[in-house]
Amino acid sequence: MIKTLSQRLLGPVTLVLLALTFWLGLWVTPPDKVQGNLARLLYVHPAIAWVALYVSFGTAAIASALYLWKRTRSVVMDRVAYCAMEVSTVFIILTLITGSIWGRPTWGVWWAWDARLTSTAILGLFELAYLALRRANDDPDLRARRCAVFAIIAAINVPIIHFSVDWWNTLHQGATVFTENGNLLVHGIMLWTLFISLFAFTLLFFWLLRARYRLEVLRATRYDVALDEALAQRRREGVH
Amino acid sequence: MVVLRDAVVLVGGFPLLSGVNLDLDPGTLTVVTGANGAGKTSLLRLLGGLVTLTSGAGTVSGVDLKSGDLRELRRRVGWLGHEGSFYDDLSVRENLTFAAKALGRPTEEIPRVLERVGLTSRTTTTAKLLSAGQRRRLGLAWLLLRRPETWLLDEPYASLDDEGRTFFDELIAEVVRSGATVVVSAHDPLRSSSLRPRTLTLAGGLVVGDVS
Amino acid sequence: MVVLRDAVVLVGGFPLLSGVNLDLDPGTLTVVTGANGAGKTSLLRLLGGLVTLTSGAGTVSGVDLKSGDLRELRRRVGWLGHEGSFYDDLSVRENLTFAAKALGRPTEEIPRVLERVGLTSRTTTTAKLLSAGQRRRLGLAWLLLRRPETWLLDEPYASLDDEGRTFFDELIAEVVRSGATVVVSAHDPLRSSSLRPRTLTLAGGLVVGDVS
Amino acid sequence: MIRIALLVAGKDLRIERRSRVLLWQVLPFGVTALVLCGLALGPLHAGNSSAAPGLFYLVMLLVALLMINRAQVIEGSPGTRASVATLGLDPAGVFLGKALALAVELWLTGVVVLAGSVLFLHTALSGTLSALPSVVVTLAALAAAGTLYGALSGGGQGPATLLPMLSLPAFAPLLIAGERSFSDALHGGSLWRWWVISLVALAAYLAIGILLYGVLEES
Amino acid sequence: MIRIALLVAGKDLRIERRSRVLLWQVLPFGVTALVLCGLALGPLHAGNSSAAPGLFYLVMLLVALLMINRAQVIEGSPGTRASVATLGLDPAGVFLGKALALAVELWLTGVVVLAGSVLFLHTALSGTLSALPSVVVTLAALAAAGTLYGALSGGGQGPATLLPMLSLPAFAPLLIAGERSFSDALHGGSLWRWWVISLVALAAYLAIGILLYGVLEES
Ligand code: HEM
Ligand SMILES: Nc1ncnc2c1ncn2[C@@H]1O[C@H](COP(=O)(O)OP(=O)(O)OP(=O)(O)O)[C@@H](O)[C@H]1O
Ligand SMILES: Nc1ncnc2c1ncn2[C@@H]1O[C@H](COP(=O)(O)OP(=O)(O)OP(=O)(O)O)[C@@H](O)[C@H]1O
Ligand SMILES: [Mg+2]
Ligand SMILES: [Mg+2]
Repeated sequence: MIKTLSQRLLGPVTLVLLALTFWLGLWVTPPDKVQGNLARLLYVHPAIAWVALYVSFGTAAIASALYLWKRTRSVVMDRVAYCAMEVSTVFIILTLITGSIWGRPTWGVWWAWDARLTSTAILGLFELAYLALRRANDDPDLRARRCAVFAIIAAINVPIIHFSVDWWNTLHQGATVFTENGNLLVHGIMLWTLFISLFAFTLLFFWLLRARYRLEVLRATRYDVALDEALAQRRREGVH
Repeated sequence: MVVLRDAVVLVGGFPLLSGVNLDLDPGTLTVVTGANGAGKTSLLRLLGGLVTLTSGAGTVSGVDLKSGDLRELRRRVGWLGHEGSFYDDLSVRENLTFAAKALGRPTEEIPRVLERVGLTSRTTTTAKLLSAGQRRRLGLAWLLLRRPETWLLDEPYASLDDEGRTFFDELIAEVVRSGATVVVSAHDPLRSSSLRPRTLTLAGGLVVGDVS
Repeated sequence: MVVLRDAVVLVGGFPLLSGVNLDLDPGTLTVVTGANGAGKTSLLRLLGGLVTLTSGAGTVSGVDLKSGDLRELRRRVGWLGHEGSFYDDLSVRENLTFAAKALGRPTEEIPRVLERVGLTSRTTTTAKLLSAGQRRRLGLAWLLLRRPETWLLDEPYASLDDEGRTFFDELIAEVVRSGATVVVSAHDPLRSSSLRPRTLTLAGGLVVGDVS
Repeated sequence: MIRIALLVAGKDLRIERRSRVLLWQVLPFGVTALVLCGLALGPLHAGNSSAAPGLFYLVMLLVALLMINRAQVIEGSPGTRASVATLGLDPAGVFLGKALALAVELWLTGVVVLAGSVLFLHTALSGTLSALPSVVVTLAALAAAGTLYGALSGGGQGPATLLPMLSLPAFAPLLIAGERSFSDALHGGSLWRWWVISLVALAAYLAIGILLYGVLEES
Repeated sequence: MIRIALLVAGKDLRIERRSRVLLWQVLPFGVTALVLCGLALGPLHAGNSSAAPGLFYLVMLLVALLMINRAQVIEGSPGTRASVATLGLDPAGVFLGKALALAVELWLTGVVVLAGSVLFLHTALSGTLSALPSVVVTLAALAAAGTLYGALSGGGQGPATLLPMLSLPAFAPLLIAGERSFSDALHGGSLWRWWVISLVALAAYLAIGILLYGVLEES
């Protein structure tokens, strides 16, 4: 009961929160002293990056690890990993795009060989490679295992991306929202908008994941129906 | 020991096996026969853990095909397929030495095994230069070194000469006596009348005939 | 037409054939037999232009093995070996369509050929997924489309089922009647008694027996 | 000859299309290699676009090596080769067909890698566009040469490591000519000087292939 | 585990030694590729040795891709794999053995390519020598990662084009770390900062391989 209700509400709530984010981000919050209206990207880019890195890729990595662990190995884990990875790829690409759009006016270039940018791009390449690996294998069991191992390897990148701004002195913004000593650098309505955007994009991810997962299940059922047909035909082959 | 219940194997959406039931006891020889494409090779591959069971249930040498460890299964069965089953770039002797060392067996057994399969005159030949029949023999030598519990042999007669087939029959008789489960796919009946195998006929991925 | 005089083939310093003399007329069937490693496959490969003659002389289908054009030779013979002899990544029908188009033959023949070799139910299957016997059949279909002057068949019975062997015997009988030279390597005698082949026995790369 | 060429090209492209290797493996590989080359050069060099033409051709060279190898692997086992040999296909036609299929694949990859180079290496778009004719010809020459070298290196039978060794020296002039004419295009210079070299190379490789491919196939 | 590793490494190295692919194909390829990369960059960049570390690792990457592919091809047909699987070799041992064999081959090639780089790209000899420890570790990490990726990409069964696609993103950090520490060595800087990254990567890949290689081999 509660489950179905929350499932039904997921879509509308996501949309409302996204709308709220845009409204707050575009009209309510003030422009920044230094960056002017560009700072409004603060409500889009960090949230998308957060979802790409931690929420969606994290889901994919954890599901992969659970698949590899014998006791929790199941098709569900494999499917979740795959679907989350696909959504994550979209978010990584969006991260790169929003980052580039932000970078052009602030840094003067669309792209720079900065540590965070590069490591993010590399994670994107990992995800593309994951999708390629997915398509290169027919046997579902083998595919699931290979992809799971690959996702684990790719996960090494996440901490590198996160700490890249501290390890290498780079162009990209260091920790802005929470600094190491816990001081907030963003205040008031801006902070609230930022939080809402994080929440909205996180919900968006789960919404997309659920849609994608359903599609996958649907595909599996359709496959099963086709299999029954194939099985009957193969048995007939044996009769005469 | 082999048990299969309604075993279905699907690969790429095609049912290689469409519901096989089987009970094979240790110390028995089973010959699987049937038309081209009936599913003989597929059945052996399933028993050897080389393809996974899609639905149904099964056990081979005590390993469950659904939930068990396929690596463990492969360690218990012996497999001889159409293709070479050794390193093409190593010589006959090096191949067997590698296998013996990996199994922790004394390498002193090797000359005896080579003698037995009739490859003594080819010990230093690189495996890929061997003739079709000699490749078969090398595959058998590798199995002889291991002496698995379950033997899965796909058309072993093919490309073996007369003497090779006689040796093969003797080998199988001996192995079966010692309690192994042997499954052979074949288009020709086995020659040695002393073996008295059970003959299963496959068609369309199903067992359609069973004669003891 | 096949003529060999003291044919010697050395590969990597090893004599695959060590002095073979042979005269085969058009419209005859020859079965080459002998122990594993005797040189049967090597002999067929020589006749098919797949290895070169080291010393001695020979002619196949009017092409001199020493000085002639091996490409021309290969165009005149038909070859069926142990391995697949078609594109693994194309379907059964695509393979035959490619061959027909390359030969400038009408593609309308293809369904008939498929019917004949018994692959009608597998026309759209990718060749690499076929079973061992079906691969043999596809190889035969390819040859049927071409109808070469000289047929070289390495252990054609291997992995063909009963029906396939019967079809094969009929095919060979027909081809021989139409004047082709057919050389078959085999460990089993051919089944059809109507064929009356000449049987050559090889050993150590030499012809040691010749029974008509 | 043309009929056979189209038949062979059709077969190769059909197999490639079916395997989806180009889409899912070669194209991403091209872009990845570009990004990595940028990395290997370090931010200093990659940042300025003067290295872009060289990197582009370097990547295309790698891609070409992969695809040449695949084009030979497609031809299958010795058994398949023996059977196909019995079809008596005109070797000039086979050569043209395989070269054509390879060229089509290289062109497709080239467009994607160029796009990547504009995006990641900040290569000037207008200069890149004006370099296109030269790129097309150079890649075609690479395809013709590659088909020849694929057959030379044992047609996928020998170890795949022989191919790069054989072909790298031969590709060098192509690479240089392509790189220079791309550079010229970027700096608004005249195209045709280096472009002519690519054209001559293409013609030469085509002629050699048409005349001599048969010899290579022979055994 | 160690016993199996040595057995497997011995087998791989014996096959490689016998085929002479390393000596006659990979080594010349490495040097040729180095020279060609120099050409592709144009005299301007290649002349100064600041590009040398990047080029060195680029070439080693290509070499590694070739060798990883070969290491998998050696394992032979599905039939061979099935038979070898019946030996019940400890997968961790197999992983270590194959990685060791690959590392040995990469080290050998690396030395030759470094010599080529000193000769042709005028890289400073002393700097090159002091970079050796970092090179050794980086190449070992490449070998460990490569062995893993070789198995991931279908163990030589799938098309060989999958391997580069899969491994390039993973090799990128290795490449960068190696390049930087080589550069530092050339400029007399401190080695260890980037070296540590290579070491950590090596440890990580060894750990993953030992733990998970079995999962990959399983089917
Ligand atoms: C293509 C270019 C860019 C990429 C790939 C990129 C990538 C990322 C990633 C992956 C994160 C999440 C890091 C983490 O949470 O661990 C992030 C966060 C962030 N990015 Fe970017 N970014 C780009 C450009 C920019 C630009 C131009 C700006 C602003 C000048 C910017 C400002 C931020 C801010 C403020 C955060 C949140 C930082 C925090 O609190 O941790 N980014 N970016
Ligand atoms: N994806 C697929 N689509 C259609 N058919 C397939 C597919 N994969 C396999 N097959 C068919 O499955 C069957 C496999 O049979 P298998 O190899 O087990 O036969 P077999 O009994 O060993 O035959 P043979 O006597 O010829 O060796 C063949 O008929 C083959 O055509
Ligand atoms: N380089 C070599 N060194 C030693 N022996 C070799 C070499 N190359 C081939 N041989 C031997 O040459 C013989 C080749 O024989 P071939 O393949 O013609 O035999 P066959 O009569 O077809 O046998 P089968 O019945 O087993 O198919 C084999 O005995 C093989 O071991
Ligand atoms: Mg079979
Ligand atoms: Mg033979």
